Amino acid sequence: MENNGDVQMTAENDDQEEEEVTAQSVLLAIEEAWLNEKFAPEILPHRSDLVDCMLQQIMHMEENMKRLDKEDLRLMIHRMELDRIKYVITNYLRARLEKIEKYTIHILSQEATRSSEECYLTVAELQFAKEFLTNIEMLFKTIALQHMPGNFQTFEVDTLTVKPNLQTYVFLRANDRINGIIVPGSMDEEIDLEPGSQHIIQYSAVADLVKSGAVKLI
Amino acid sequence: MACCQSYIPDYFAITDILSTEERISCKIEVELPGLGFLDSSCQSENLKVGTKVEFPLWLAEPLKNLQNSVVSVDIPKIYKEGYREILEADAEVIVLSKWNPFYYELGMHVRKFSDRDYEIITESLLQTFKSRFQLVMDWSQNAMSDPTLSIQLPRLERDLFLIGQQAKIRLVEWLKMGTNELVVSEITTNLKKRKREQYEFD
Amino acid sequence: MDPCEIEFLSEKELVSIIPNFSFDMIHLISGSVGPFRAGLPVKVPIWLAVNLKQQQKCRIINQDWMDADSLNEAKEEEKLSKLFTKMPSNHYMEEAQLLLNVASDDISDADRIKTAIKDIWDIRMSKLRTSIDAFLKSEGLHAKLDHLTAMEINSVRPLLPHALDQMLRIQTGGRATQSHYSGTSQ
Amino acid sequence: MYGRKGFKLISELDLYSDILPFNEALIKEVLQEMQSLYDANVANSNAIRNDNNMALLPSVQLRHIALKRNKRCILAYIYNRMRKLKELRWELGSILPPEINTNLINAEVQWFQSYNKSLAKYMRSLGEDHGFNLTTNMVPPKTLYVEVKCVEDFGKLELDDGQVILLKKNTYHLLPRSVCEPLIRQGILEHKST
Repeated sequence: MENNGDVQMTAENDDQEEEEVTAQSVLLAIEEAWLNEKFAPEILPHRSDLVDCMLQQIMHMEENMKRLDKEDLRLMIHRMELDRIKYVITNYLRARLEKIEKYTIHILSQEATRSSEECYLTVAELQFAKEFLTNIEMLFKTIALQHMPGNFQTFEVDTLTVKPNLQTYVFLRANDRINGIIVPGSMDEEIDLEPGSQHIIQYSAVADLVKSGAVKLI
Repeated sequence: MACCQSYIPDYFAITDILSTEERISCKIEVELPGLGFLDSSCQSENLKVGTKVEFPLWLAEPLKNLQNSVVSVDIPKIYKEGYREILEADAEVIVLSKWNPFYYELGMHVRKFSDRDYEIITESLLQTFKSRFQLVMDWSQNAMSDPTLSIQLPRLERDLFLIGQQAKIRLVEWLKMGTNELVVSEITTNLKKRKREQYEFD
Repeated sequence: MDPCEIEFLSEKELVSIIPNFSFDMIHLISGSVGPFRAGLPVKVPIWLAVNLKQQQKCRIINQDWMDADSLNEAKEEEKLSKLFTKMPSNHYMEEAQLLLNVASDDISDADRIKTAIKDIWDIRMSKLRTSIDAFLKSEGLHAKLDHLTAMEINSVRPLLPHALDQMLRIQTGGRATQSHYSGTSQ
Repeated sequence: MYGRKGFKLISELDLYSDILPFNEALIKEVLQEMQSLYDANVANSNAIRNDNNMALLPSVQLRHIALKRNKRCILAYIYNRMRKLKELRWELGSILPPEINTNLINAEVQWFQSYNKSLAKYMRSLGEDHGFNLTTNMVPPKTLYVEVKCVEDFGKLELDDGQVILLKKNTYHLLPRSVCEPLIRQGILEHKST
């Protein structure tokens, strides 16, 4: 009971010792996922494992806080921290929704090629994406498409696809040492990244490294 | 907004639709029956071979790209040698938006009309952008810059200027005030402003 | 990113406070803080320090590096160096801003510290502008940004990456992207 | 020239950042242009097929390009209005102010409601179906409570702890930040910085 042991003094010491111990590392991982999502042009593999775990922590904590006296110093401090964590989660999930809304067709068609273990969207995000597409199609049809002549009535999925620009420049910091990244656009220039070093480069050169956690976007 | 991606044309892009409305001088290479009226000076029913017309880019480019080109196009003079030389000499002093408000966008399209000039126009656009960037950056870093400055810049530079200026204003505010204040949405502010204006009219 | 978001990130950094109350260790999700003993220094995240200070529950001890003389030395070094020198903290500007705003009564020499940090910031910002222009003119495809701090990097965003993106569009004709939607082809 | 009216639709979006009244008249004109282009092409295509009159083909191709252009302008007009409407959902909440509502046509109102529904469903699903609200905590938190001035009569407001307060014009309150955030965005409260 590492994270909420203080309020636990009156509560039973229940479940999942292991999970509790890593609450801090889960939070750090969410913060990194948040910044990566914010700066990456494409949608990244979802981290609902982290989000669900942290939302559970929050609920747990809020439950325990109810037992505290209104004047208890801990109440203020826990609330402040929860607000900070909620802000990160809100911002992270919203960045994902924005990409889903902008690149709906592209994301859905990519997602269709992935197996359930390697999918990038959560079940709820996938549902949201599908509904978003249906709603746009409905909007286009009702206002315009049904009034257009002949084959111009079709909702041409390919033409309407908006794709993220993977060549966009991003800032990053290396977590690990990485050798031999080929600089896009160069003849065959290679660079090495020292741990902790900071760079600006095209996203496409480091997309895999962002996903594997070898670098983080800043 | 959580994401702030740079401009790249897509089907719904306003900038792309606006810039492809720019006119291009074309010569008709294949007779177009029943379309004589597209040339206002033309009396006949058909648009005859050899007629000079000004077509919007969205029309001129695909017509030229048809298997047997229906039109031949003339690269606008602002991308030709004489004008390129002016830019080489002193790109910063030119009011580029007067040459064309979509100077770069249009340039990126018309260079495709000529294999011979593709590289030269690309190089000219790139050098022009590079030599003017300092100016765009300096203007945007001066949060108090004259708002009319942006009118002097073609769209691509103007967008950079505005986004740079916006970031700069935020930074200056932060440096001054430190902690942030919760603020009213810009949309709400506009709505209220409009309401007031309405009252004043009444 | 908005500067207040960078400030948010900086609030995770630790700072020493001297509480005027006593309390056992508090187990937060982000790690434990305390125990607090009245009159004894203890390290806490800046967000907590600022809030305790606002409630008059503590004094803030300024960061080791917040010393006017050594900052003025650093300033001279920054002036002489062509490259960016290493800063004592990746969030020096935000930390200074936060702590000096809320605890100027706790920090001796606050005005001199403020001035020195502002000078260093200004020198570095003007260096940054020059190097951006040089980087762009060189048509560089990659740059190392060692010793640039979080707020400094953020200050060139989105202008620098967007400008590079547009240069790339000009160079490649957006072939790699989606120019075929430009309404003119097909 | 073909496509001028479609272009006008898009310039309107470019000139004004607000949501203007839906330009039904202009949309109708663009649709009419599409219809006449289409009719001309059907007639020409028949002539090509029946009389093998290949000379008509270039004109058919030209009109086809113009048809696609018009379609693009109309869809881009609808799409970009939808984007602005979407922003409003995040800024002002699920109920639009009447000034905006009167500028929308029925299909847009329908879209807005569907979007609200999808979003609500998504938010309810978060945290293993316990739900998580994404429309509060949108700015980095600073303090738990903020001092606010009420600038518009709002009425009763219930706080998380069950306490009910009355928000009357020109009254001052110390309220939890998360409660104030949306009301400040909507211009009902004003943040008094200390």
